[in-house]
Amino acid sequence: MEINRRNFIQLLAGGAAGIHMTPLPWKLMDDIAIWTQNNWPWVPKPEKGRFDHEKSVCTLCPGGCGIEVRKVGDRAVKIEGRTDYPVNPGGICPLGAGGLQLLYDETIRFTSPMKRVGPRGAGQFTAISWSEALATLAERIGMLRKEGRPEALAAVDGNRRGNAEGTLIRRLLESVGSPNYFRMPSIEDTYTTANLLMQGNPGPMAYDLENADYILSVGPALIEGWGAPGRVIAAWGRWHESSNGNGPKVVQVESRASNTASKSDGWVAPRPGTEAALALGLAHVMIREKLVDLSFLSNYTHGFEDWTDEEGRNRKGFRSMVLDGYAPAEVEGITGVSADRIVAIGREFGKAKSPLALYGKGKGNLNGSLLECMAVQSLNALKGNINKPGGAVVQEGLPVASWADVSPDAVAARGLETGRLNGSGSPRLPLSESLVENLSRAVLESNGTPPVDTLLVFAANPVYTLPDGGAFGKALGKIPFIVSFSPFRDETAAMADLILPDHTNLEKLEDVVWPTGLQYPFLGLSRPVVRPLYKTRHSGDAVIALAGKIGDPVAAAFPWGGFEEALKERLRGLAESPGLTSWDESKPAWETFARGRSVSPDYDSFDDLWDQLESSGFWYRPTHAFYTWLSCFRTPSGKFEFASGRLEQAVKAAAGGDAGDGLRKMGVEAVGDQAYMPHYEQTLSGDGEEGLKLVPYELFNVSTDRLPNPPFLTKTLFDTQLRKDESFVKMNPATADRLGLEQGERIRIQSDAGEVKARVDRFEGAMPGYLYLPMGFGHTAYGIYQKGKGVNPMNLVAAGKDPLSGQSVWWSARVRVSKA
Amino acid sequence: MENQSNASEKRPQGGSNESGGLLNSTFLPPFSLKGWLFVLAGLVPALIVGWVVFPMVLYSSQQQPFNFSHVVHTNPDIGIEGETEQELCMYCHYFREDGTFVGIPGMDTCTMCHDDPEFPYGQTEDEKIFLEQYVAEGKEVPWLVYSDQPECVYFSHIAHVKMGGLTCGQCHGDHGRSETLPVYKENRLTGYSIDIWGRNIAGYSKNIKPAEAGMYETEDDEQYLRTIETEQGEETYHIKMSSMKMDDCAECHTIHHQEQNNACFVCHK
Amino acid sequence: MDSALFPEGVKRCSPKVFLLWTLPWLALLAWGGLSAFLCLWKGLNQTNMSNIFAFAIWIVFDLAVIALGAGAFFTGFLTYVIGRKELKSIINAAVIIGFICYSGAVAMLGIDIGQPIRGWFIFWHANVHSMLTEVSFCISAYLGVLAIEYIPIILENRQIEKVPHLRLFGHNLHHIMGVFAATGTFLSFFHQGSLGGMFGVMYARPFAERWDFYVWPTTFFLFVFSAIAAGPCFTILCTKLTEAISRKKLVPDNAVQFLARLSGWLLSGYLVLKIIDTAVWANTTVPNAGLGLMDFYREGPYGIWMLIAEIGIFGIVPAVMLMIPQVRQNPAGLIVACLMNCTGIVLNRFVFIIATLAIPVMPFARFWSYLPTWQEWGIAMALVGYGFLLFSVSYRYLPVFPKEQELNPAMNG
Amino acid sequence: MKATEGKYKYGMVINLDKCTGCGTCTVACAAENNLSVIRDETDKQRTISWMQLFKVTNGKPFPDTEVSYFPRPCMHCHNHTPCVSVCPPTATKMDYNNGIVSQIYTRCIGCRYCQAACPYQARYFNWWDGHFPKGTERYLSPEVSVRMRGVVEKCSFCHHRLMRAKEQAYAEDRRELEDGEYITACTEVCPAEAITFGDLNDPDSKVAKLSKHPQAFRLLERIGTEPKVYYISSKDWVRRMADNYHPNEFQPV
Repeated sequence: MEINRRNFIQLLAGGAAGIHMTPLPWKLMDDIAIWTQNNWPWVPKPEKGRFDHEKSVCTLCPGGCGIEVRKVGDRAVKIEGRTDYPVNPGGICPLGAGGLQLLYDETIRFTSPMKRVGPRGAGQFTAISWSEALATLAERIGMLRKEGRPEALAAVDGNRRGNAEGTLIRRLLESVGSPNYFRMPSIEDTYTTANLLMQGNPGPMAYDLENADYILSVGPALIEGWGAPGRVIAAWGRWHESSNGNGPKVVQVESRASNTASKSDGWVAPRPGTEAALALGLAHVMIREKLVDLSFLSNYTHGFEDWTDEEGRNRKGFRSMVLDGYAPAEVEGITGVSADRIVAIGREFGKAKSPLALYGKGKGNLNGSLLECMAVQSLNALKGNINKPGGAVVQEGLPVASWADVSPDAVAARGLETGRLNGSGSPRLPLSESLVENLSRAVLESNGTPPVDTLLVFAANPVYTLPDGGAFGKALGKIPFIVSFSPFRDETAAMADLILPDHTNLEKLEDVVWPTGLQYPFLGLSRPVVRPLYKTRHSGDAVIALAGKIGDPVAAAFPWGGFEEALKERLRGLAESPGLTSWDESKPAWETFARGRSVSPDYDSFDDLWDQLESSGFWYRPTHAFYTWLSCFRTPSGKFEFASGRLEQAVKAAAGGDAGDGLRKMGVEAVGDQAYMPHYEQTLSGDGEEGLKLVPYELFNVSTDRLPNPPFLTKTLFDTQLRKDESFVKMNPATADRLGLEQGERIRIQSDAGEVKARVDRFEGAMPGYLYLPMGFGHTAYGIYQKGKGVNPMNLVAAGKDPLSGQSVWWSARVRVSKA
Repeated sequence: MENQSNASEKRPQGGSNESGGLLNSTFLPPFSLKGWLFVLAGLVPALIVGWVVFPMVLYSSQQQPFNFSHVVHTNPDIGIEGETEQELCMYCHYFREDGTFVGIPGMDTCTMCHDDPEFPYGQTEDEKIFLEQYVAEGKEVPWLVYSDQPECVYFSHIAHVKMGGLTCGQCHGDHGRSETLPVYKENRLTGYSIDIWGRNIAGYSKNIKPAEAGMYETEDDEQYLRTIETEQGEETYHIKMSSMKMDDCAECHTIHHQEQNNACFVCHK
Repeated sequence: MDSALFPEGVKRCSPKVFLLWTLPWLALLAWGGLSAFLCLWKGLNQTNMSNIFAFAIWIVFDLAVIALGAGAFFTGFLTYVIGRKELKSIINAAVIIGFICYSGAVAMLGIDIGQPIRGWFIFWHANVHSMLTEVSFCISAYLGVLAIEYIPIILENRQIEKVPHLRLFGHNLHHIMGVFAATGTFLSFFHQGSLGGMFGVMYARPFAERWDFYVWPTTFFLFVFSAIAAGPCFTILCTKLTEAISRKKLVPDNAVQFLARLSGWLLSGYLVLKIIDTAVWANTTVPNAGLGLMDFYREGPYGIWMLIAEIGIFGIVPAVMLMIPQVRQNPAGLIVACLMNCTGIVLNRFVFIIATLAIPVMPFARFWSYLPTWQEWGIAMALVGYGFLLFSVSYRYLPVFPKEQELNPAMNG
Repeated sequence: MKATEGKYKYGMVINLDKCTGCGTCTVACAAENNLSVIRDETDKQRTISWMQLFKVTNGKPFPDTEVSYFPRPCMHCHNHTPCVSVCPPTATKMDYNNGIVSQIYTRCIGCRYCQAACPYQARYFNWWDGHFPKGTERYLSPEVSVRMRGVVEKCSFCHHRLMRAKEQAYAEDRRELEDGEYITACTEVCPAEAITFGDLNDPDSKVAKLSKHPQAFRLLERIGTEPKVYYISSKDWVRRMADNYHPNEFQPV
């Protein structure tokens, strides 16, 4: 049969017709459509599974918010707020919400114990086993003890004052025989010291701000991370429930139009570091206009009026000091706030029923100024708003039990007698527990064998966070052996020789002690919500295991099988104290608190309490004995002291009779009676001529502390804060014009301590003459979302010392600017 | 007829005559027997390719890790309880408290009974595999899921089973009465099971048919009958999904006056 | 060497010279090829487009070339439907230019969308309310029409013509070209309009929004009008450029003059409507949105110069020039007028795309600037290279200008 | 094209007096909805953030400067939804039964016409594939599919949470949801409780009442998109920022 072209076409036509009568073309088309929709093998497909919720407490900041972690199978997929938690009724902060990016990002974590292989700072490590790691360290500590210098073991600890892990670490050093345990600075240092000096009791600062009707917030970033953000911002929301002004009036004192300043009902902008003068100016107005609680002042305070001391000398009182030295006009000169404004605010504060003056510096991750804190607290005292609902409440610490005392052996006892390396607690610096910068200085200034042989770093990243112009990092270079317990690959860990990685917050059992500023005693229990992802170990367990390896007598001081056991023993104290482990959501704790009744505990034994703690996650006592002014002050005079007797004693001890000399040693310039009272002294870092000053500031939506910033938080930033790898420095357009700087221009900022480059953001809300550089950027460690992004203003700040406390002055530093 | 013959008369001129042209000569339908044969020679293989070869090529066959008998497991004698067939299903394929559906139960459900690797309940090879390789090792069984929807699909079982009153079989077929697990067939192009997209490869099966009297009287078929209120009164439909594709869902929603559930986000996520 | 392929009776440069001539265009194509590869492989992050500048240089180029390519459908319409015989001498060139513009634009769109392999979903899941659906349907259909119009020109190649079947096929196609020209006109009319409609319907963007005439915003008609006013001028420009490079006269003056004169009138008509439209818009849409006219002309580089340049300098001026016979008949005058006309239309498309997106609507939204990356320029320039190359090859091997032999008797080779 | 009124109409009220600009809403949204992270998140033109903060200032010199924030989710425009009508492959639609504007990522071809049409800048294109540093794919939620590059996405009012709430209700033998049972992730997380979410059609719902607050307003109201997101502010200068006004036209409340 002959096949011609036509037949061929007929064949094709038949085939084509046939194919269309089959599913082939249609099905193929459909499948291709599906293929184009789903053929993305590199796009992750989240695993399905059973949904679950685990309740816990967030420990990413001292705020201690209740969190509920949503899980799918074993995976945590979302962190949400808890509505059945007294501190934060439902809301959390950006860092808390983005916390899973810290948990799961393997590139920023240590996945097992490590030892250094590369040069220091390069971050090159190799994995080792836990037993090897602990043995190495135990051996080294054993050597130090054998050599008879246990004090060469030092620890820098970022744990909060009084939590179990921190106490364990301190105990380790004590049992080994070293006094050199240092806690990282925080605003609580300032609070407890101010309370010690004025109220005689180093308890936490407890502000009953929910029940106040006028809030003068001197410095704290009230809605940007101060205290327990979940609590403060929730209160803020309630105050603005209706826009008809039912809430208290909030006046923010801050030099920059921060969110808090802008959103408050009033904004007062004194020059940074002059807040004490402003507070005393307000006191002047109140005293002059008799807007003070005279009965409180005369009955329960000491040193308000001029007085006569035991030696019969006439002493100046607070009243005369303020009236003589802090007239509004004078204060205007110091602070830059107009006298009229000072008078107006002073009157408002004086006329309010329960006005509360809060003190703070930003989020409170770093210390404040002791004199400022005292000056602000004296405003509360003037209104008698101390230990009253809506006031500053006098509180003891949490009623936790102490562990049995350590009994040091001879080696340890000798070591413990050596002076602390940072000089804190010495007559020169009697009011500070820990001054990590002085430690750096002691190491850097030493010749020959460095005073620290082995440094342990817990829950802190001092290389990055300390406002010391990089001194700590330099000091690490001289320390022979550094051990980091950080779960993250941070700057300090990069310098370490040995890494004993801790769990991260969601993998860890921890006691959350008394969120900063909360008015009632509170303890949260943070429980692991996921099984540890890697070969990390709870630092508490690691310390106990380490002690065991060092052997007696150190091991004997740690008789527990693990951290949980030690914690339980400590929390037994709570069981003996009245408190609650449940919360009726319809009765906010601050409402209950204001009523002041006693509480009957909802547990009857420790085991009962522990069970409740495990399920509810908190213990608290929302009641208080108010108005106990005759008994609550533990000062030498038994009253609230404007003129601190304890300070006077300390000065005498420091100087051996010459008070002026003692004060000078403590960094106080003032002389005479006012030196013992809240007064204004200039605090500024850096030398040089008067000129531009740098103010490092914190952003709520950037982790400024020891933790890396989760990338989700960068979504909330504006590109006038960080763009590509550059930080922006905010300055007033007038300042920028004076310097000839355009928006976005690159500049070099120099101080005595160092220099950084940044770009200009012209912002009306910046005080003229000041540069505002955000904290939390400029990491040299972690992963691609943190490393090299922006600059760290802490590298510019150094050397300034707060009077009395000796802590750093980081809130204002002299700088020079040039175009880059 | 006349026109056609005219056309065929003109054809030989094609190629030289401009008005006839190439178009006419090539594309006019063939009328000779030989022509038809050639058409058939093209048509028949095409039909075979499209209907037989294509489905074979399109789907790969995969075996489950081991066989599982639903019949054995729905036997009340072994302690699986339930009044109705549905309740028997839901003994293992149950709803959680939050309304989510457990789907293929995990090892925790299996080990409620199969808790001891040493003492099997039955004596089959499959059970041995299960106990030795999975229960003893504490591993989940990597079942191939016939009804696993694409990543972008959201489906609520509780809305359909509890609120919509559908029986399991109406979508999943007679799975619950099977002794053996069917071969899992995966579409090589899309990567999804044949049960989702292509059980009926032609794509034009009627999943929902009005049930005529006497048509569906066997016990087996009853589970697929549903009475639906319509404007004309009550009507009984026979519902048995041959695949679980968007159009099938939409069809059923429409019949059930649930058109609002055809909005995009109801099923897409 | 390749002279056997040349059209009957014309002279062409040597292969060497031709190869040299194509090199820069091949280079542009290579640049574009690399850019396209990067954009398809790595994604549109290779561009500087953003969530603010969702459309950018490619869409400007797309709309511009589609407007300039309108010479094809309009000349076709005049030639085949109206029956202007003198345009037969230029219609081939117009068709090829149209084909280049449309095929280039479609290729560019294929790169411009984020999911090129799903591009066909426009047809598969068409949303009939979307102007872009209409654009896609019409452009693809019209590209098909242009291809059909292009085929007979290819088939007229001296060697191909020797195959009787192909010759016959080409001949047949020629016969029914009127049908395609009419279809093309219809399709073209709609997608030129829809392209304008795309912007006019963005009613939440007061800068682009235009009032409705039936279902179409006025931009629908303005885009059609401006395209047919500019398209012929672009055809003239291409022809004149070919004449200049080949140093030959290729198209009789009457065809060029007819198109030029027509463009002049169309442009004038367009400008009248455009000015009315702008006035109405400025007095209704703009104030209704709480804005004043000048609010649109103060962001970044987008000043009132845009309006003055678009309507005045590159609108009224060329319209007047084209309408004055003395200017039009002066070779330089004609070129300048055509260039200005085309510039005006490109500017119009630029304004509608870039300024619309650049001007924020929310009072607190900030202004962002945009500069294309080399990859974006690469794709855009590839279109230029492709155009030159295809037109050169067509000119070399196909009887693009049927009167070439007649007009250049001395050069017959 | 007036929407056929459905049974439900979910909407949101954001109290700007309460809003502290903290950005937790943005972060919670990102975590809830598997938002991608690109390598340079400071590239604000190309990063994705369904709930975006816009910062406004009153423009006054120091020390009278004030800043405020507009958290901006998708407005879920109820009238002639600008993005829906322009989408060529029908990848975005408004569900008339609840007013939520959906975006189907697997349908989207990435032409970005919707982005051009949206005046609120609420739509985001995936210029990159999401970057997940090793291990971070573990926090992804199975309730929302992860987007591939080249498609547009936007706030969905956490539609999956509606589905979640419904499943919970069904498990409890209820068909109707109570006010507050379905809320978005941003509403839930806001520490100041500045965001209220619910059914605007239910006159007893908190959100419906707040939307009638005398100081309530919407963004670009005069364009006629009828957003389902309301704002409340007691400050005139903030309210004035919400729309374009002719000189002397703005009426303080």
